[in-house]
Amino acid sequence: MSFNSVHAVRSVSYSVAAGEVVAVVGESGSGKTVTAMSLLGLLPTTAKVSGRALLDGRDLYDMPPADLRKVRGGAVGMVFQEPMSALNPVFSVGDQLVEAIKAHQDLSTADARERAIELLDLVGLPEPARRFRSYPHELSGGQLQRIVIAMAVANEPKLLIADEPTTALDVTVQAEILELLRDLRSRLRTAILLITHDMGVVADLADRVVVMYDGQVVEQGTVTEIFTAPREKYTQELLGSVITLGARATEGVERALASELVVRENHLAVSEHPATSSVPDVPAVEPVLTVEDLTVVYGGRLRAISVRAADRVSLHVEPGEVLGLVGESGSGKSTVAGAVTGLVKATSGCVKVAGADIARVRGRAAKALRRKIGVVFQDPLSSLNPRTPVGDSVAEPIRLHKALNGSSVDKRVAELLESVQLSASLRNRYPHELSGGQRQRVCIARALALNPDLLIADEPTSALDVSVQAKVLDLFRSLQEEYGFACLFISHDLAVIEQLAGRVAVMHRGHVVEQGPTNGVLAEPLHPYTQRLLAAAPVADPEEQARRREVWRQLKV
Amino acid sequence: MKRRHSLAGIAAVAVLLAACGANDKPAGQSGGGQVKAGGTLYLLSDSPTQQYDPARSSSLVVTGLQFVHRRLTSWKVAPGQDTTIVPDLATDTGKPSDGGKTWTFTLKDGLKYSDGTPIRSADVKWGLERSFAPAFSGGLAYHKDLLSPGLTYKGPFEGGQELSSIETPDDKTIIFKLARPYGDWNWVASTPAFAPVPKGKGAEANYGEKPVASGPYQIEKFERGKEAVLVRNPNWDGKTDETRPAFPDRVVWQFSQQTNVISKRLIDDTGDDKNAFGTSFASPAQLAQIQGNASAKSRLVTSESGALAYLALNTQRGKLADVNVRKAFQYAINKSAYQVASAGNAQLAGDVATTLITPGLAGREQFDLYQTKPEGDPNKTKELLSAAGMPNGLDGLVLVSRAENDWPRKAESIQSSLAAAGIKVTIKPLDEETFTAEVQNKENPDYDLVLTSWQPDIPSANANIQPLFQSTEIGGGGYNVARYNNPDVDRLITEAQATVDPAEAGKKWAELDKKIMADSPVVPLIYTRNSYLHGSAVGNVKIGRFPAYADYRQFGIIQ
Amino acid sequence: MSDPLPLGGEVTPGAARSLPAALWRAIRRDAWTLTCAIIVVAIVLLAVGADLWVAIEGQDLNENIEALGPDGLPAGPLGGVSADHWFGVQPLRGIDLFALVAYGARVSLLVGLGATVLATVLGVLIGASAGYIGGWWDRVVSWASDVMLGFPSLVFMIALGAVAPIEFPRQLLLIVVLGIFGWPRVARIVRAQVLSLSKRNFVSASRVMGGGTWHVFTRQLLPNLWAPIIIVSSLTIPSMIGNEAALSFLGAGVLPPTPSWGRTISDAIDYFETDPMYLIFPGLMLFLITLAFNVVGDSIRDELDPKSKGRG
Amino acid sequence: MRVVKFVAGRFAGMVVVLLIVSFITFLVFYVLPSEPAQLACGRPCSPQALELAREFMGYNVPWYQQYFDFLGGIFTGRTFGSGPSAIHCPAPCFGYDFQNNAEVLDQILDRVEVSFSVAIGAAIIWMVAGVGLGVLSALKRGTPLDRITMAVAMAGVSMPAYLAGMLGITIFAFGLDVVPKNGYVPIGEDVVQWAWHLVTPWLVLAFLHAAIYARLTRGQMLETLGEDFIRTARAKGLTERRVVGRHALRNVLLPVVTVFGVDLGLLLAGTVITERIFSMPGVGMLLVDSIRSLNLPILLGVTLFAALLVTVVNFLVDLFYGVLDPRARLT
Repeated sequence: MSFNSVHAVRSVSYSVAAGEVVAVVGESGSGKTVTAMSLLGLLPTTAKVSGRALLDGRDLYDMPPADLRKVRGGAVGMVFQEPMSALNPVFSVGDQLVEAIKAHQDLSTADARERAIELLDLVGLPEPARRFRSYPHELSGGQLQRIVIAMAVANEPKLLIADEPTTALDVTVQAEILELLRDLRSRLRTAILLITHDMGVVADLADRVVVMYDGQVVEQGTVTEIFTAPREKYTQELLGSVITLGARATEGVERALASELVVRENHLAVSEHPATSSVPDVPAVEPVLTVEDLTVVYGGRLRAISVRAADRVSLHVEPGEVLGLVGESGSGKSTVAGAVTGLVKATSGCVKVAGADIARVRGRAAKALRRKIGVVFQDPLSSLNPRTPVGDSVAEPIRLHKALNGSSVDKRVAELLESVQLSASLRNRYPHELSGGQRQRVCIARALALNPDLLIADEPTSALDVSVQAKVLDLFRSLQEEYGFACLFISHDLAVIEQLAGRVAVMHRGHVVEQGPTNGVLAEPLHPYTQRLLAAAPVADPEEQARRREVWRQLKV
Repeated sequence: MKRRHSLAGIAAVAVLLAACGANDKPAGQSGGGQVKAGGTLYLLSDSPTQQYDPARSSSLVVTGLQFVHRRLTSWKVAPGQDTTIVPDLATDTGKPSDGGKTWTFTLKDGLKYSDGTPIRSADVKWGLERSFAPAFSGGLAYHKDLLSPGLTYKGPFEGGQELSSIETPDDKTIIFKLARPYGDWNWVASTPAFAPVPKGKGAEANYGEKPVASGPYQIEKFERGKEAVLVRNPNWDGKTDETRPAFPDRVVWQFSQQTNVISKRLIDDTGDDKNAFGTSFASPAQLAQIQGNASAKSRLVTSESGALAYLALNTQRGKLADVNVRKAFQYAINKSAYQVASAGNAQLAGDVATTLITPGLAGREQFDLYQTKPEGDPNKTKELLSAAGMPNGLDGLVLVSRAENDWPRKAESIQSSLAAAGIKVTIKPLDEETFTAEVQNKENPDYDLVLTSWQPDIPSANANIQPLFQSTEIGGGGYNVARYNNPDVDRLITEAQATVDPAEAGKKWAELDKKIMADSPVVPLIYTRNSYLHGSAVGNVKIGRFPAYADYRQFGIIQ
Repeated sequence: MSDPLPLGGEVTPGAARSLPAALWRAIRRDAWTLTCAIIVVAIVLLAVGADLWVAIEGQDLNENIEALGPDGLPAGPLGGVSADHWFGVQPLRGIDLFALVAYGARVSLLVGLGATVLATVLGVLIGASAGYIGGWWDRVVSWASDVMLGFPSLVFMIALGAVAPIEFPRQLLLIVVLGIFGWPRVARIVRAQVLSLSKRNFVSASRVMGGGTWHVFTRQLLPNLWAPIIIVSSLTIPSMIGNEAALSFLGAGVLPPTPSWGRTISDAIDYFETDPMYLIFPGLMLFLITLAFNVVGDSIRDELDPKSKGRG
Repeated sequence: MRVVKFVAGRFAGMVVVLLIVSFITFLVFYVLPSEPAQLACGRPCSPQALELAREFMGYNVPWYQQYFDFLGGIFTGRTFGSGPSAIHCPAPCFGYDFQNNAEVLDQILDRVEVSFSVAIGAAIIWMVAGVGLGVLSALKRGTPLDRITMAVAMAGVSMPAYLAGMLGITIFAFGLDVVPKNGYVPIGEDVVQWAWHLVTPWLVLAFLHAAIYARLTRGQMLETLGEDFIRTARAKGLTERRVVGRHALRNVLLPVVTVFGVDLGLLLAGTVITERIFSMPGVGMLLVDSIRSLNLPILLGVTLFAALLVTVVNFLVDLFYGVLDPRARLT
């Protein structure tokens, strides 16, 4: 198979048996998606495919278009990565579901509608008859993915191709979708070809695993074989770089279920769930950053609906300390980050950096305050000006604050690049010429250019591949040790927080529901939401994951 | 201005000025078969409407209004002959007495309106009184300041006051007591306001859409912007009307037609268009096209003469106040080029003008005080300017022209001529109302030269000279755009106006013509010819020496 | 990040390509673009060197009725095209048509470029400030540009032409009027671009580092605005040239005797049947320059913006 | 309730826009050195007569008073002069045109049929042709069909309206002599003749505009075909016809509809040049004529009418957009 004369995939073979879940794993560019797409002829017309893909003995690659169309959505269903964009925004979900049914079954519109509502019920959507009339933009990501799945299984396919079905979703939603897929497999006896980069998902769902690298299959075997005794070096590396929660998290939730928790000092949680208020801040000695009763309300005024993105949030970060702020999308963690950097205006409450209220300082004091703060954002590509060589980006804060001048700027830039393990010769490159990991290193170098007291890292690794993520986190940890800056580290991934943070605060729907030492929170999660979060994240160990799944099921009830 | 389609006077009536080198047939008429009574005549007009309210009309005796309204007097028009005045409603062309201050008219017997009621002298008076009402202003108003108390009289509708200067001792007699002697009053009596309106009627603003007819036709249907249908007035008696043969049974106006579409329909000459007459002049581009089409060429009628196109020199401004400088301008213009720019060639455009009074008016004398070639003599201009103390010519003069139609091109031609003679001008094209506001109304208007033209409303040299050169016509909306102020001339004008005997008056006007030209307030350019195109079934399309408009009264359908 | 095949979604922006490079690539890639670029250069040369070319032809802008036939139309076939008069002559006045077209090109290009520059400068300032400052200013700008776009602008341009004193240079007036009515288009694009750029983290990063409004605007936003600005202005030029011609066509453009394509075309339309060359030469020129600018602008856009690959 | 609020809000916005447009128009034309009363003055026109005419027409009061009189007339009507010969202009009075002795509103309404006939007919043709060709080009990307379509589209975009119009008239009406040369036949009179007389302007306008739509549609189609939901639709096993004709087209139409709204609004307002070329006595023609004769009441009326149309059409397009795109709907 080749695309634009670039060989995307070479000599790939694998098979899926009925009722079996086969996971194809690999990092970006490994060719796993291309292979799956090729099965249904969904690659761009410029792509050339050679080889055979047999479905019940019939070659999909060699099928007349009309027959292939019958296979699509009929014998083979497909689930995509981004549920938000996988559905046509201008048609109701019911319409799109009915269409999928009628494409393969000769049903009247009324019957197809009935069947669609049945399917919506099957994938666990509450009020299916009402949802039938909804439009994609009115539903959440998890609900949409259920609809995409309903569409894929509408005609009881023999094979379901799930291409990164949970990557775009929050962990708790991911756990539910994985549960649904597992349920469908057992109920409908559908074979599932699962394409993912997440070893935790593999451990959770797969029977067999195919590992791809650079367009080739490097290893395949049962899930136990791959996880316990990987033969290939690449597989070993891949598994080695996976960051997952330790077993103590599972135990913590188990203890919570058995009500054996002990509350320790400086570990607070709100009592009700869902929370209606945030926990107060734990006592501080000499904080670099203090967030006091921060409330941010978006909207309001002319539009009736206002959103309380953060509600009376109180936090602090001590010098040299890393505070992890964890929460799923919409929990308000990015709002807090925005308020802390001064990009978002607080509705009430205040943010103090080194004792100065960030919203009130003006002039010189404001500039001096800025010197003390460094920021690293989620998407490194968008964090760098595409029209500026990376060296200039790193030098920007130095020049802005006139910290150095002349050739000493260049020297400092080289120094910084080296400290993030980049060659100083990259300084004249433009961001698009660098890899994702390199770009994020540049961003870190820029954030550290003025030796800030406080670093705010907003999901700095979530856009990166697994192996890259591990390396960047390592770098981050060593830099933190070397420079000793205080850090507010924001992430949706508890496993990442576990690696880095001394203390952690958990956010849910605008409230801090729990905060305390990382150890305490993981081992003895007090708040039900924290417990769910801990139980939902899959770990890259089939046995451990089976145990966690059990815990998750109990929590749900 | 074409919107109101005033077919008369006003400096620059010429809508699409043109003329035709009708070399192969006598000027002023076209060939064709025999005209008989009956049929439908179509009049294609680019205007959205035709004003049939006599008080508000500025229509000439020969054009649209005459179908419906008669007046006290009328004109006898024929190609190759001077236009004369003849009676219409009146039995004669008026009896002057008291040295031209009192005029008496008697109505013919048996005159009836379309509704069958008799036409009385009081109705003529009522019609004139009505024209003083502010709601019905806008028409030809030559009578207004001659009938005291003039404009302080606000019409008969409010307060029911009568105009004391008009007396109607009986139903047949009407006596005008003028404010001053006026020899041309019989001509003035042919203007639209002298049409009868049944006493007490015509108070409504849209009277013009359903007027009570005195002429051979009455309005059956009137739709502004679309069409008007005129049918025969059963109570009109042809025996009382010597100027209207009234051949067609029906006359249909088609309004709001595009000029180029009119021209194309007429050239094509199919179906009803054979019975059609285009009321706008053919443009130079259309003329060029008609020249290449034998059929169309045979249906083109061109006037012998027409409006005087002239370049007015602002006699009250800068160097132009010096008569010697003004005289230099007389030699500067390449009138040949102006003719070509106007209509393509000299025959089409009209003869080179050297006098103020246009051909066809009684008493006119042909003369040329500044003899030169038609191409002009730029060197002579330079010499004269040098002699006047301007060896380097003139610079920075503002030449105002109309923005409509072909005026900008003609202004460019003038500009070229002047440039060759060392006079540099900037053209300032103005649309009608701005022209009025800037040139005619301002106290101290900003222009040196004005390119415009003038066609009198009545075939009298009076209407040619007085509005353009009497000092009372400077500013205040008057047409003396040369701002020419000569007390001698003013006095002579008043004298000539008061002269009742046409021959004697004619002599006085011809003298005035020379006297004014000696002061060189304007450079006469050409006597602009007008050309009309008509369908092959329309006969008797004729244009007299004056006015340069087709005589609608004669039109008939060739059967 | 998923697999690198362009199956849709975001494509890496073609970062640091400069305008000359993009133009050069567009020209080299496509013979059609090359042809159009040559046409642009040719017409620009025609305009700039109008005096020279007309002098070479041996003519000027003077009236010359000897070149006309007896009916006022150009003497000779094809509107009087000859070795003396390359494009023939104007009916009724005999002015050399090549001279009219060459000097007319000067007016068209001057007004077209001037109005584009003005519209772009205004549009960038207003649009960028609206997108960047936001709030009430943004609302005012959005609303004002809505009003402007819904405005019967032609009426206005004609009215302004009538009000402006004769001493006021008409070309300048046209530039100002077209520029003022042209900014909303530019402003909308720039505003949208600024809004989307403002959401990018590098802008936030610069602000967090303590970069003031001016710093962020000039250092972070502006360099990323050049591409859309260049694209929008290269596509504005032909429409401005067309607007000038349309206004002159309606008699609200440059004053006589200044030659202008629009004025010539307006005049020539009446002669289309008797002297078609009178319309064809200026009409073809107007069409060619508009087409050429559109094609070149389009190609530059394709080069600078990989998302809109024009020709397959 | 929200719909009512939305409509009320939009309506208020429209009124404000119209007020501004009318005010600016009024102001601009007020400063013109023009004498509108001159035409009602007659000939010869003495200063005294002119003053009477000004008084009668309401031009003898300060400009702001004139503006308020104008605004008031819209709601209460106006009366010029007094007594039995007074002219009444009933509400809504958008002014009275003394040059033609008619209410401005009547004159506009007389012309509306022509403008609408030209605009709507042409719009239908260009939408169908433009979108159709755009879709076809996108699907046959890179083929000669695509290249020719886009080249023709480029020519259409670059062609000045008056040139295209003249060529159209010359070729169809005079060269081939297949369509009528002149005039407009009201639809109520004869539908066939109506359409037959409009064919040339429709085709020429459609040629100019279809070009823009073809390019826009093609670009949008190419972008939309790359979207995830198209892949989903294909993966469902839908026919290509359904994927393109239903899933892609509906999304492609969204931006097309927005552009269409602006175009139609401007065209309906009487694209001046179009009507001048085709000798169509529509609102645009009225505007040109009133500019030439500086007929202020008509100018003001037509300007307001044009602005009203643009805003109303945009409002309708917004509503229609809601039908096409549920995300824009008010829930």
